[in-house]
Amino acid sequence: MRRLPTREELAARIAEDIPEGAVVNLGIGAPTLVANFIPEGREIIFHTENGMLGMGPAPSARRLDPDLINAGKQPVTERAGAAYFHHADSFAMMRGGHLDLCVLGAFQVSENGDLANWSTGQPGAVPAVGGAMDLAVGAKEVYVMTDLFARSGEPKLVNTCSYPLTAPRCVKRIYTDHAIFDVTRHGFRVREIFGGLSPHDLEARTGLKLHD
Amino acid sequence: MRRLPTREELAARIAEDIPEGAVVNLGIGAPTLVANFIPEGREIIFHTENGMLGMGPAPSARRLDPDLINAGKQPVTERAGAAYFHHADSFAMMRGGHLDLCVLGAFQVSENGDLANWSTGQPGAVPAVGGAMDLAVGAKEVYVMTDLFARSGEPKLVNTCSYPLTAPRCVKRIYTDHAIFDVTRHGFRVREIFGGLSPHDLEARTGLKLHD
Amino acid sequence: MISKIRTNIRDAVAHIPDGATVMIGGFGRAGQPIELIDALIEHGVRDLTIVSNNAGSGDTGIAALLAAGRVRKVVCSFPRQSDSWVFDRLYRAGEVELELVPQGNLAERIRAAGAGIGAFFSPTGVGTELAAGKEHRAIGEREYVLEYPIHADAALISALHADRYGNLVYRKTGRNFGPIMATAATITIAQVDTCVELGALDPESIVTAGIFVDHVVAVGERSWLADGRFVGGTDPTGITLPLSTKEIC
Amino acid sequence: MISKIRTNIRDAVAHIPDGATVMIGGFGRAGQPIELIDALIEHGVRDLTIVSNNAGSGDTGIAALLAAGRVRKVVCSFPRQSDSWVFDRLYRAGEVELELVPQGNLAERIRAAGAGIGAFFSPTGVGTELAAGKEHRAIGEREYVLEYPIHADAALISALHADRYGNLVYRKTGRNFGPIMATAATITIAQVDTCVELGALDPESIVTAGIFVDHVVAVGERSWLADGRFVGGTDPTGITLPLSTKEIC
Repeated sequence: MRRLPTREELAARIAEDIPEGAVVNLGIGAPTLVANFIPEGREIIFHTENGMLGMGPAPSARRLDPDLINAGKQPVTERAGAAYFHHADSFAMMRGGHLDLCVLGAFQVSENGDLANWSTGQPGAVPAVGGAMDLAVGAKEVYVMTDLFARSGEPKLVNTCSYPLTAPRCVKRIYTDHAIFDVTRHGFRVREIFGGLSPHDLEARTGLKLHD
Repeated sequence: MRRLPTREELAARIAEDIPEGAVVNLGIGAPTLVANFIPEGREIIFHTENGMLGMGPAPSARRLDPDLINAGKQPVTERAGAAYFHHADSFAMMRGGHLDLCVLGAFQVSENGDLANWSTGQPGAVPAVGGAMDLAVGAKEVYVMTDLFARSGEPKLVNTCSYPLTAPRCVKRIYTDHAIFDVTRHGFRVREIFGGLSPHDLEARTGLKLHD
Repeated sequence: MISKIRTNIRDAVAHIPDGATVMIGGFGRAGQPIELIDALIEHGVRDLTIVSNNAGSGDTGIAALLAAGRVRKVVCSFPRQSDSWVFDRLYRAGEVELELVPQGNLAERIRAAGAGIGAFFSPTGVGTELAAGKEHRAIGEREYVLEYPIHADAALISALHADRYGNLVYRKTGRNFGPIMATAATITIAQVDTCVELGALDPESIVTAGIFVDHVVAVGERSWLADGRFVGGTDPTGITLPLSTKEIC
Repeated sequence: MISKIRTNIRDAVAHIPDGATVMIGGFGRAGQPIELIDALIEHGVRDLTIVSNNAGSGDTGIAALLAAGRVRKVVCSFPRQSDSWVFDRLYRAGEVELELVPQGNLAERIRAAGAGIGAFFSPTGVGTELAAGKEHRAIGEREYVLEYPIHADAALISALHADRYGNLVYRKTGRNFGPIMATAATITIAQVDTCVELGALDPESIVTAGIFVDHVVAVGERSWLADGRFVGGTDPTGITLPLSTKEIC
């Protein structure tokens, strides 16, 4: 892609990479968009940690069911083949390694795959962790969807996380608005660059050492 | 009772002592008989560890359902209000202290309430434990139903168990064909004697020190 | 005759004492036992420790309990929400204590209490500040942190139907923490839309067996159902949006 | 299109290798996946470790697998039954190893494997020879023994219905170990009476979600059912006793 993708385009790019039959959990926020872009004819089963497999998209405004919500407390729908279960069973699915993939947001990802996405450690902030730590340790593959740069301009891909960790060494791939990165034994590897930058440009702007 | 009770009469005596509303597990063998003698109008809920609450009595010979059995693998029936669950949930009920009462058979019970009912420790025997240890540690009250004397003539109530333990300090009461005993901090206490023996006679025949 | 059905909701919560640990079901508003919480507020107990996934939203339910000054401590995974202003204010003012627990550890610790487990090695939280100071152990190729059960004096939960034995079924994602909290409390109180005859619930489909339930209170069918079927919506701010035709979503 | 439904039962078990640990559902005959076990025997694997509550009865199912000399070790709670002559003979001859596990520890260890728990402190077995040599710990006022998860390469289970996602419902006490074994094995193979259309199973009543199931094989309605209803008896020796009228027990 010559220009930088919109958030929706990035979500569609992630959706393309999810294989038929995968069981997927989408984190709160931007990752939720991925569900809207699953290619026609591909069957993906969505898990929501508040007790459901087979979650469908948001309902129309007049068909909101308060008993049928996702982990972000947004109204969702039920697809054929759905199943409900309680919270311990839901997290047993996650922690027991049964989810194929989760897509999470991030404050920072380090080059060894450490993820920080639950707390910026600011004094006075109300901390909240939810299911982030369970997803990060439990899903077979952890993908991150994020802007490459925070609003402050600081890159979110870093050598070492300065924010409190969600889990160490868990992220496998990062989809950003500038490029897609894999986490390898040697650090970040660029899979794909958007908007015409060179790998060298990316290194300059992020201060990271990138690998092929 | 002037004479010694039959096994059925002893089962009826135990049934009398089970309060309305109790959730009860009956061990394999003689304790199973207790279910046949619940007084008219008293609601007791029977648990079977292979995944059911609300177990009813044996069906007629022509209505055996191979999918509906008790822990002794005998055919049973389903009462209104029954519920099925899997084995981990069933044993969570037991181990989590949710059963009001279980009635178990025994090889030996010691005066501090130790129970031995799963193995005589004989060489060459095929060992089998089933759910006995879980019931013994999990039920709120553990009653034992047994003959007072083994076929060899040895008393089954003892100072210290010589057979391998099922669980230490778990038995609260023992219903035998000669008397009913409570296990107290000071040892066995006689609640009721059948067949006209005196406590002194019982002491002489068992070699135990009995308390009032 | 066994009957756990109580007609007076205040009687159902009357024996919860000051200082009690109370589990409250629900994930956000879904499955939150609003009527039971209201009865608890009216009952007047104080100094409570609340165990729940969230710490209230808007001004009802757990938020109302917090606003009434009855809560000393909250054990939860996700107190911060767009409308958690009551908790946020009390927390910043130092008027309520917070124990933050990863959601999976919260669920598993509650289950462990109900299942008689003494403690368990969890994969979640290892290498994070939420596991700091806790016992760690490598088992196989993985590192775990030791987590202990969470017991409660009482659990307040919300389900769809109950029979007089206390057997419960839930509705959709309103199930969430109800079934495990029911197992972990000394006294479990369930509010349900409606009570049904013994035998009306399919024994294969009962989610919480009556053994875990002490009191049941019927609070009437939720506004977005009619005859037990979804007839359309309530928006998340609580305004009912009736539909002209009955449809299953 | 996702479909876990396999038409050839031998293909379903074909990838289980020699030396595998195989969980087999069932409590006695109830819920024992006889047809899958037969396929496993035909497949010809050897040197298996079997995890199951019992060690076979009569000459079918697990007993047949044992008789065929395919089993190196049995992990179970209750091998001794009135008709467990095959196991008894092999055990006494030293031809099969036995690991005896209290039934609750067996169930919880299987569940732990599926739930990602590293180990847990169990109340069961403390003070007995089955806990000898294991790590003990006092927690609160109680003594516990540390138990580890049991994982398997494959689980063979039996359920009533499945859809193409692998969602399962069971029948009565045939449920037993199926749901937890499905979570603890690398590959889970379920035999069912019949497969149904996606959407035909009530999402509130699915016991095993398809996420835990890899292959489903329909083996036809069990002999004591007709039109999905119990029509009366099979005695435990396997002789069908048809009733003249259809009745629900």
